[in-house]
Amino acid sequence: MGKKVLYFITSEDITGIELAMEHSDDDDVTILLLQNAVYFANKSNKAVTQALNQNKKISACKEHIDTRGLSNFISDKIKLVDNSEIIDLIFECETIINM
Amino acid sequence: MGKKVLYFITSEDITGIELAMEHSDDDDVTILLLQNAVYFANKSNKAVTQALNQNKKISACKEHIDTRGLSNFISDKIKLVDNSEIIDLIFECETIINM
Amino acid sequence: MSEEKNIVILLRQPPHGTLYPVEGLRMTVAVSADFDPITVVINDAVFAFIKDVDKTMYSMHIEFIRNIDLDILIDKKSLDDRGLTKDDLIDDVEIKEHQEILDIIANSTVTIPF
Amino acid sequence: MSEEKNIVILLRQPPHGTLYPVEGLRMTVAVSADFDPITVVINDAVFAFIKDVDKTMYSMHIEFIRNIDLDILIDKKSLDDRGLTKDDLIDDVEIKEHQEILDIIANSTVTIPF
Amino acid sequence: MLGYDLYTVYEKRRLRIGVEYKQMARLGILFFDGPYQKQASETVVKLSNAALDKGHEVRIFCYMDAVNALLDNQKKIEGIFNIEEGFREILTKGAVVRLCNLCLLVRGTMKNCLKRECGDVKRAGTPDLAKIIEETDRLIVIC
Amino acid sequence: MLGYDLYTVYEKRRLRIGVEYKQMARLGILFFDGPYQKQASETVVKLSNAALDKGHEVRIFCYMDAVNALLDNQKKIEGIFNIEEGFREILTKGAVVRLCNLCLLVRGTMKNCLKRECGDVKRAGTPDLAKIIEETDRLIVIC
Repeated sequence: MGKKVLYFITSEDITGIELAMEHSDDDDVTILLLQNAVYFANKSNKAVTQALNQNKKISACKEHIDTRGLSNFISDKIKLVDNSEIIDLIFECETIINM
Repeated sequence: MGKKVLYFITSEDITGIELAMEHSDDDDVTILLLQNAVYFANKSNKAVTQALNQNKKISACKEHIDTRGLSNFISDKIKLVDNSEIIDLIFECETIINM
Repeated sequence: MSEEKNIVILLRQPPHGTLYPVEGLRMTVAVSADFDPITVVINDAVFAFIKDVDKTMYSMHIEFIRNIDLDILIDKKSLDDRGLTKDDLIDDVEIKEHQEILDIIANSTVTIPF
Repeated sequence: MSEEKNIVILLRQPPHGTLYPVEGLRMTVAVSADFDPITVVINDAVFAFIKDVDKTMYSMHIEFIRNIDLDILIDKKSLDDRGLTKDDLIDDVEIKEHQEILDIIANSTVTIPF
Repeated sequence: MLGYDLYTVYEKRRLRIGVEYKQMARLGILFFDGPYQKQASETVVKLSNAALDKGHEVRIFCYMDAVNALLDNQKKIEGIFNIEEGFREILTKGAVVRLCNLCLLVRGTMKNCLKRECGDVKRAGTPDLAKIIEETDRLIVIC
Repeated sequence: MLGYDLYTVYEKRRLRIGVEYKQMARLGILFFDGPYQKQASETVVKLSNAALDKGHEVRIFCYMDAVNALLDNQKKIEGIFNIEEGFREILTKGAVVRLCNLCLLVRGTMKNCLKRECGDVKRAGTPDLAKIIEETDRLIVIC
């Protein structure tokens, strides 16, 4: 395993997820979804389903999922994280790719 | 011909063009592109090419095309209009669908 | 003049992260004094009407619109695209086939997007 | 600490209608005092570097970046998707294959999107 | 004020010359975005100018961030279209501008907007948009 | 001011206890959007609070419309997260906030922002973002 990389995705631009999916498997990649980017976590979203099948780690901000009433619509493989865990994740990763 | 309808598209949301393409042929439909919606006028955009093939009228704001340097990239079938012509178009149409 | 105008308030953005759909409903309420606006819901705005969404800002407007017998119409195609069904939505809205949604927009005098 | 940071300024929005790409270039210029930022251009931001675009707000920054030998790299895939070629672009930028763009982003310490 | 005076003129003109009036119509404009982040406020100014120059009446409703387009003291910067100046110009030409009251309150910009001496610019509520829709011939929305 | 005092504390702590310091890190945050139109400013406040509560240092750069998040007199409205109050809280906890000077000037909101008595909030230029990138361990951008 290479370095830990965080795709920190706060916008509704699918490009961030596409870039993450194309990221080298040598690195330990986590995709973190916040704000309206949490809609990408919807089970019917193809890009995220594909990323999960590729064994990329995907987390989503729990508060933003809950406000939007999405908890029943997202895959079990997506880890819900609170703000404190998000801060830990940010400092654990050596590279942050903001989108 | 039914009534004159104007799709007044100022946002980069392709939905407006999709709705216009699905609009009944009984009406006289014009699609007007402004601001960053003028990028839809790019020859390589499939939705707009299809709309042109369907004989929908497409106009684009000349000033917004020029600022973006797009005049060589758009189809000859797209009519460039200045602000005065845009105002005339607005009052000529009985229905305005803003997007 | 006012009686002849058919106004469609078109919600298209997701319910949180922006205030657009809630402002759209507020506009439906405001405009209802003079017109009979139809609220049409497409794209990610359909998420504003799922059962579990936080409706702190929404419920007052939705209730008002229901009480004065105005319609909130959901585009079935937008639901299908998002893997949502009627059961996921609250009861105060009505699902319409995409063609009906298109006809309603086509027959409006003005469509106002949010 | 500063020498170790690889900063990518990622332009992704169209050049007019928003001030994002011009603010991105302004940031490249500002950050260049302490770092060697790489400007990477994807999606509709590639339109900021076509020959005929209005560059009133851009030229000063582009010239500065060229004069201090920093790279502005254009994603070839984004060009292809928009039917654009090298000939459509100004000379001050360099086109890179999509895989190279990915590698540059992957090797950054931080990528800042505009 | 000027806007409503013009309105009276148009009404008189309508009674007098009938057909000619048809070319003098009323345009409503709604927009949502603040200045300098997106192009909307610049487009509103330019289309308003075009409509006013053709003798039409213009009534604008500023909703959400759009209320910030009417802030005072916007510094002129070369190469950037100054939105305040644009609105001052169309107000002088008779445009009517209504600012969403609640939107100003929540943003804390209530006291910093252009005042009545600039023209017919006033705080308003959403019912005023209904009024604009009712009293104009066409409504465009600049997103 | 408080922010820089904390910085001194961390530096001393680093010298004193080495490893423990690793858990006290510096977070940089950049954002672009104004309050009430998009969620960014609320997210900035909440993540800053979480970081500060864990003992980290937070330095925020407000770019473009984001400068309006620090406006004074934002009226509290039920159901809407008050951004001014949020920023006052994190400033009290020691967050450092820098406001893009040119962005304030062009918007006409220069004189209406929170003042130094609220904490370490100051007008700044883009080089100050470079400084934030240099002096923090991680930079996140809230779009």
